Amino acid sequence: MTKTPPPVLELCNVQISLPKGADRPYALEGLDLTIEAGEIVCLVGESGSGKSLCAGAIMGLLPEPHVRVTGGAIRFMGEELRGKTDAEMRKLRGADISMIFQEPMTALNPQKTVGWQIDEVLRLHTKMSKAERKVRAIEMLERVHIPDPASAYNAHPHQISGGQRQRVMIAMSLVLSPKLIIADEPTTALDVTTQLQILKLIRELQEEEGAGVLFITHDFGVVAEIADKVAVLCRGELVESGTTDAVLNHPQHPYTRALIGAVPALTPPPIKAASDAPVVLKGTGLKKTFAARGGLLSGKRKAVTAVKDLTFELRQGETLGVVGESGSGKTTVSRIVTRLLECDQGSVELDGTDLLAATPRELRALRQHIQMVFQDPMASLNPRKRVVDLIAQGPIVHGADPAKAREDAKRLLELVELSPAAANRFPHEFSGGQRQRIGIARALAMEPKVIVADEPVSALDVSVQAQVLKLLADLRDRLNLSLLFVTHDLRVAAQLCDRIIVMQKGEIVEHGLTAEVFANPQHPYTQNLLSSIPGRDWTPPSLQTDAA
Amino acid sequence: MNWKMKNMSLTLAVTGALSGALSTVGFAAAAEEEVQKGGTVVVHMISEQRILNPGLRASTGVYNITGKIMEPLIDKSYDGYEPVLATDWSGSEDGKTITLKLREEVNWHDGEPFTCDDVAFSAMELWKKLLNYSSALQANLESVDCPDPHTAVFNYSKPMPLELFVAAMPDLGHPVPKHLYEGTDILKNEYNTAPVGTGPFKFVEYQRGQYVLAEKNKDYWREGYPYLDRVVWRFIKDKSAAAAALEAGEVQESGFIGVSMADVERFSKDDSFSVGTMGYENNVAHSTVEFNHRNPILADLKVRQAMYHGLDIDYAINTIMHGFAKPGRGPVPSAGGINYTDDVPTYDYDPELAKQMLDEAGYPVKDDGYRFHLRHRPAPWGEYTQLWAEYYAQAMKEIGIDVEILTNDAPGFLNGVYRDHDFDTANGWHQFRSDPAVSTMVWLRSGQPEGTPWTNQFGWKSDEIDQMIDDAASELDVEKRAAMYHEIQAKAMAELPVIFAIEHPFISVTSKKLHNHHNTPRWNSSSWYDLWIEQ
Amino acid sequence: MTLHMPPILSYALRRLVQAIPVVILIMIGTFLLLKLAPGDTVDALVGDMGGADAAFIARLRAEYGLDQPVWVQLWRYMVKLASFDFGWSFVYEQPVSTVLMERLGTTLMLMASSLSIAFVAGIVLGAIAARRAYSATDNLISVLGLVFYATPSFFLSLMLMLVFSVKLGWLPVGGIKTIAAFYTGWDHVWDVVRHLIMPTAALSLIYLAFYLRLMRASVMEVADLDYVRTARAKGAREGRLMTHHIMRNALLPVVTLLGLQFSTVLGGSIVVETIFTLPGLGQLAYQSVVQRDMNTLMGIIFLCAIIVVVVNFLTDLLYARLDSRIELA
Amino acid sequence: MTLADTEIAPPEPPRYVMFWRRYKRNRAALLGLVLFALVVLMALSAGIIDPGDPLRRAGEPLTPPFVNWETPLGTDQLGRDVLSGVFYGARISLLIGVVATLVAIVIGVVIGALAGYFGGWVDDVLMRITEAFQTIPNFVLLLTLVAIMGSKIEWITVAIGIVSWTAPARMVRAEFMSLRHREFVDAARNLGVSNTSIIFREILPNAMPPIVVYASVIMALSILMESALAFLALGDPNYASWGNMIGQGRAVLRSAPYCAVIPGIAIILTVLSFSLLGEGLNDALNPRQKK
Repeated sequence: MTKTPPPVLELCNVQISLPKGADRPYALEGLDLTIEAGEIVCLVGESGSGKSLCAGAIMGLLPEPHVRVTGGAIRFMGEELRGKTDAEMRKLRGADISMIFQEPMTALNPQKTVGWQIDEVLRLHTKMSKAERKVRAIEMLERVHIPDPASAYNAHPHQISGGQRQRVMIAMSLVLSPKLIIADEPTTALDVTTQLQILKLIRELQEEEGAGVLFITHDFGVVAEIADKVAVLCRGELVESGTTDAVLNHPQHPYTRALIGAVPALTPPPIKAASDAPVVLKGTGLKKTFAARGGLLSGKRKAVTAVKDLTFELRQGETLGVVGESGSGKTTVSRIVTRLLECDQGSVELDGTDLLAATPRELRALRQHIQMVFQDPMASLNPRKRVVDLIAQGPIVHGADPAKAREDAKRLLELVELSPAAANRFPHEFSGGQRQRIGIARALAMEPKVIVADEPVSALDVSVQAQVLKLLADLRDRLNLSLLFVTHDLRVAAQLCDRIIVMQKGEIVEHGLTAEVFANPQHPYTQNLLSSIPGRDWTPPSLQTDAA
Repeated sequence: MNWKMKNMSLTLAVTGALSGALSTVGFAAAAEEEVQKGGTVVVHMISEQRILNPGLRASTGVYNITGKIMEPLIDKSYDGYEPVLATDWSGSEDGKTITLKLREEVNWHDGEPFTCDDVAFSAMELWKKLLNYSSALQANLESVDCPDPHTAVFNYSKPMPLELFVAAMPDLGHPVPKHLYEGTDILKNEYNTAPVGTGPFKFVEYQRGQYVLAEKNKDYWREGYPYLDRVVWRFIKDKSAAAAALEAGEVQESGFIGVSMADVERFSKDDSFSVGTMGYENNVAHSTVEFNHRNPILADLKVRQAMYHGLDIDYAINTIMHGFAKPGRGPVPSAGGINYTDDVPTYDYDPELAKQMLDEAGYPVKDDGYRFHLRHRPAPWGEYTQLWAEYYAQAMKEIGIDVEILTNDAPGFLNGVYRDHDFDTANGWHQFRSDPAVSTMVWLRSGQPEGTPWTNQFGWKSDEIDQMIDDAASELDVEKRAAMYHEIQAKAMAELPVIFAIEHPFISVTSKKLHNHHNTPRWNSSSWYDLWIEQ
Repeated sequence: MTLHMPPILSYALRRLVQAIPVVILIMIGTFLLLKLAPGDTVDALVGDMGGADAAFIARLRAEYGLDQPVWVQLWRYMVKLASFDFGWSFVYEQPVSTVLMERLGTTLMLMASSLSIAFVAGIVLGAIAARRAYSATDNLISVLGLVFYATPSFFLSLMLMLVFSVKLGWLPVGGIKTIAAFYTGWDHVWDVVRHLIMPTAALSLIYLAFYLRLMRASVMEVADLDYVRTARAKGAREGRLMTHHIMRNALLPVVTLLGLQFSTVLGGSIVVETIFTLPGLGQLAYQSVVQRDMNTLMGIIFLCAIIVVVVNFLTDLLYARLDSRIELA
Repeated sequence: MTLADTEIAPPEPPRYVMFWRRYKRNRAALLGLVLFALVVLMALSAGIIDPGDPLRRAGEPLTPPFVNWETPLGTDQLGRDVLSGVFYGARISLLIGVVATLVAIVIGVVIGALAGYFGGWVDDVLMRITEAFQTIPNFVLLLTLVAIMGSKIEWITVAIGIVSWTAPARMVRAEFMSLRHREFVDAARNLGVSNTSIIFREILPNAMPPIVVYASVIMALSILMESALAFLALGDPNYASWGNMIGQGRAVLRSAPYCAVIPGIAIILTVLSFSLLGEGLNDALNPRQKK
């Protein structure tokens, strides 16, 4: 009856059940999705939306029997995949359906060479000879633009860069020209410049092969960059789908609207008049080198410079952004100015007192004036302590009456918009954003002059991210805080920072008012950085959302 | 059949054997059978004596091995003393000279002839200077003359009873080849661990921790002997493993209670083995309770007597020694021959009497339920020694004395008891060496240097007994000497410096394939020239 | 270290230099510790002989230098040790080096065989248990392994001996070879193997559980890693996942344990060696303690230290072989 | 539908409930718990089962089991009641297990924590000491310690602890080395918390789960070591311990095997229970992040 060729992938009313005791009975419910050949379909959702399980269901790689497909149809090239035996599925996997994972470091076997791992796909699915396979693998490495494919063939994953590893992953999944490629957050772990290259590569190869791509992501910037069609998942339910333009620019469903509304626009805040407020934090000539461990047998240690000759000023009530990619030294900066890391050279003056020259006793006293909000909301809260104790700890250490400190802690919870009723819970009972609020409350409990925030929202979902950023901005304005804000995300920096410092390889390449830098980047690196922001040409529509 | 009855009859049998009916128990002579030549006998050794020179180390563990390789001047048989390298011996009237005739045409294993020079060298350089127990015995030896190659004359500054000299010779009279020792550091001489002797077997190799191997000496002076091709001594420290080796047929003989007493009893009912106490008449031991008389409570004779009354010796013999023992009667065991008497005070098991005596002595039961507390050190040799200690502690608890057992390894025990005197009571076993003067009287004689094991370190002193011991040591008349020892024995039982609780022989388990075994009173230490094995 | 040498040599040298202070610490510690124990080797010797008189005891003590102050004895020992002179064993009346060398072979054979059997069997069973985690098979393997582990080694040894030597008569009771059989060539090898079967079994059954548990945990952890999922997504079957992807990574922590295990096994072999009358270092060490044979014990500890250093070095190399992330240069 | 992040999830059940849920998933661990409870029960009820001295003569020596109901499991060579020995032995074994483990853990935690937290030369020195202890075969060290102080039960227990601390020290060190770079430690330092508080109040509670699991291993090993000492006749004879019972029972292993086999089974089951308990604790305390 069908005249047109069947779609590459057709999901009809797919239902995936979760084990008892999970937060909901079904991971996915009634999912319908179609991918035609040559089409990139983005499946968008926040963590826990069930988007990765969808990939698992197609591949037949769900952690059965706890999680399994309990309803609907999964048709690949018109053929029902449910009910296929394991052996039949194995034939499809890697050959006709392939997958690209998020974390290229862990997704590749650290003990095998790149070549071996690509070779394995060929060995499993073809009868090619060893020599043929090698030719094929090197050819594929060339296609993903890896420099010197022959030597990369013999390299171990740890010997090549993160971007190249993802290229290897892509080479591996495309080596047999699959009809369907499932890419599960393939660029999330990459720096922004690399991300763009990989996105372009996926696009390019997909067009050459004419394969269908199921692209799973949480990032609307990426969606804007790559998708033909978009499907939005919320807690296992498909809330909206359509063409990229329709969904991104005219979202209908409140959830989609909220999500898109939460994406920070790339327009920097209006230029404040050059502040003449007093300088609260001043770093001068900071330098830090690490002794990197050498090989096991050589034992030689190479010195790696993380920060060289860094100087900056932070004024009262101002937010200074420190922006850079991984390895730029931006995190080291946050550790140096709080003296969590001993610096080799330079000084950090906090209200005129050199923090780096302080004796341990003086340092303890000084610490209450400079507090930190950490990146990982799980790791930065001691999992064995109740929330109230976490927040009250600082004041108690600095001599506050414990009972009063705990009372204050509850008030601070309110300040960060959490219910004081939860004061006696443990951190793991909170969501990521809530934990980050607790982290902020903890910093605020000390009534500090300066807060150093190290990537405080990078681990959060986009909607949560917006709320936390908003909270930070509110508090900053209300309490007249000075903020040193370290981030890799230029959108976030644009939204919050008055001035930014752009760092590359431990050095400041550019600094200035955020708006000026964004509008008119001087340094090539900054230019490259800005032009790599995914979805930079898309301006999220200004939407009224019912979220905070 | 009732378990206890069985044991009692066993006790009676053994006791009978000890008191003189020597040939009835254990090993029936197999004279009628055709002797088979050749074969290897593997002997179990529970402890490893790493020095294989009986002229340097007086120890049954050494004799067990070297007895086959190196011979003494005189050995002991059931008929008395048997000439080996010495063919005849006599003493002078004044007791200061002893003359030995030496066997002729005897060669060392390396081919050199055995002469009086060897005896003189050994006596002056080893027996007098280096050999334990012997150096005390030979303290008065001034010189050994060699009027001809086969006559040796021992000159003493004080009288030396010939009986004592002869009695000591089987253990303390092993000559070494002078030509291999003269001019060397005797203690580090390589032949100390690779002995060269005149015996029926030649040393082949010593694998430490494993075995010693000796092979037939074809030029042995006893024509036609030995029967065996080889003897192997295998060191197996674990008694259960030793029992298993016996059962598996890997070992043919285990002496000196080399398996646990329970296994001894088990083997005694096994048709493939003969079990018995023959061949140890020279090596009987006492299981003891030793007192530290420095403790004022224990210095009270009444307390010691009460404690003796609190010990059920028969029960201990049946349970711990499985009947292979008899109650002790003082320092000289029943195997001590003429020097032994059983006409001594004894202490029956009577806990009520014991309690009463302790009350009378001024030690009533206190609030904690005990009269007084004692710290007890058990010797770490033999599982039955440990059991005896535990039995003793329980028995004392029953009469209201709390005994805490302090377990140590051997040096810790010896040090704690014999050097530091850090104990209230101790127990162990103490071996009798053929004559009371050799190593038994040092238990009673005061004035022993500190740190000398198995001597009177108990803080006990009786001038009367000291005098009697000294007199007996130099008494030349056999009868008079015996009477003196009887008196000492009675006195020791009356005053109880030590409780000689149980007299137990050593016990061998022997495969019935062996013949002509346990036919001398120190058989394990003897030369085994006539031992043979069924092939 | 500016010398140009192969990295493996310079690494070895570096490890050696690091080990020296540890070894010195161990030697001095052991010496002083044993000196704290009551009594000395003369006491032990006299006890073994069944007694001796006072003069004999004093002479022996002077002869062995035991009448000197402890510090003098320690100094003399360390000076000698610096030139690898282990001194004289007063108990064995042989140079300590001779005593040690006689025992080393047996110990190495016993350890190599039992550790390798425990290792291999532990790995295989651990992998099987992990792949069927929480199933009946897993429970059976785990509990059975733990039962062996929970059995006191002497108990296990005695039971083995009872069954295989006494009841069945298949294996010799103890020792390292049949005495006076004078086997040569392959007969000799077979003879030694027969003697080693039971002690090896006793030791390896106990250590098997160690490796089994570790391997099980390790495999379960590695099996959850992303790259295993990648391999599965490539269409590899479960068996291939185990052999080609999981095994090697799961082995890493197990290999680390192997290096740390040597000394423990030497201590654990004391009882087994005692029961099976194996002339090994474990038994020798025990005897040296209870006989206060200072020089021999010190020699053993020194040897142990050397072996531990060497084994750790080899483990590192093996680790480097297994883990391509560790660079060899 | 709201995206508000401030809504708090319903409270989780208390920790012990979560713990128990994870623990009971492992059926073998449940068996371990039952066995362990049995041993504890034996230890507690020893005085009720037999109020007297377990070392006293209770009947005819070497009465086999199930013959005389005064001594249901028979008697040993000295007529001591095997049943009451097994019950009182549970006390000694548990005591040795618990105290020796505590000693080992305390030493291990202090050394491992200092080395792992401070690193540098402190780590170097402490690790050299640890290596030294690890190089000496621990049973040889134990024998030496017992040779020094004699075989008193208190000392044996402490000595077992002393020879067992190296593994927990290494574990604690490894945990500390990974935890000290965690952000919550930085957070505490940033609050001005002292090193001592960071070590013992911040890091240690988080480092404990693997140590608690390993504690079950030490407990098991302690009991085995005590029994090995008793086998070498270096146990403390003033107490009924399973090791002592086997040590003496093996002399009659062939004629009255129950003397050694009954306490032997007691040891096997107890050590097994500790090990299984450890597996369960591992599942409950270190839940693997299942996706």
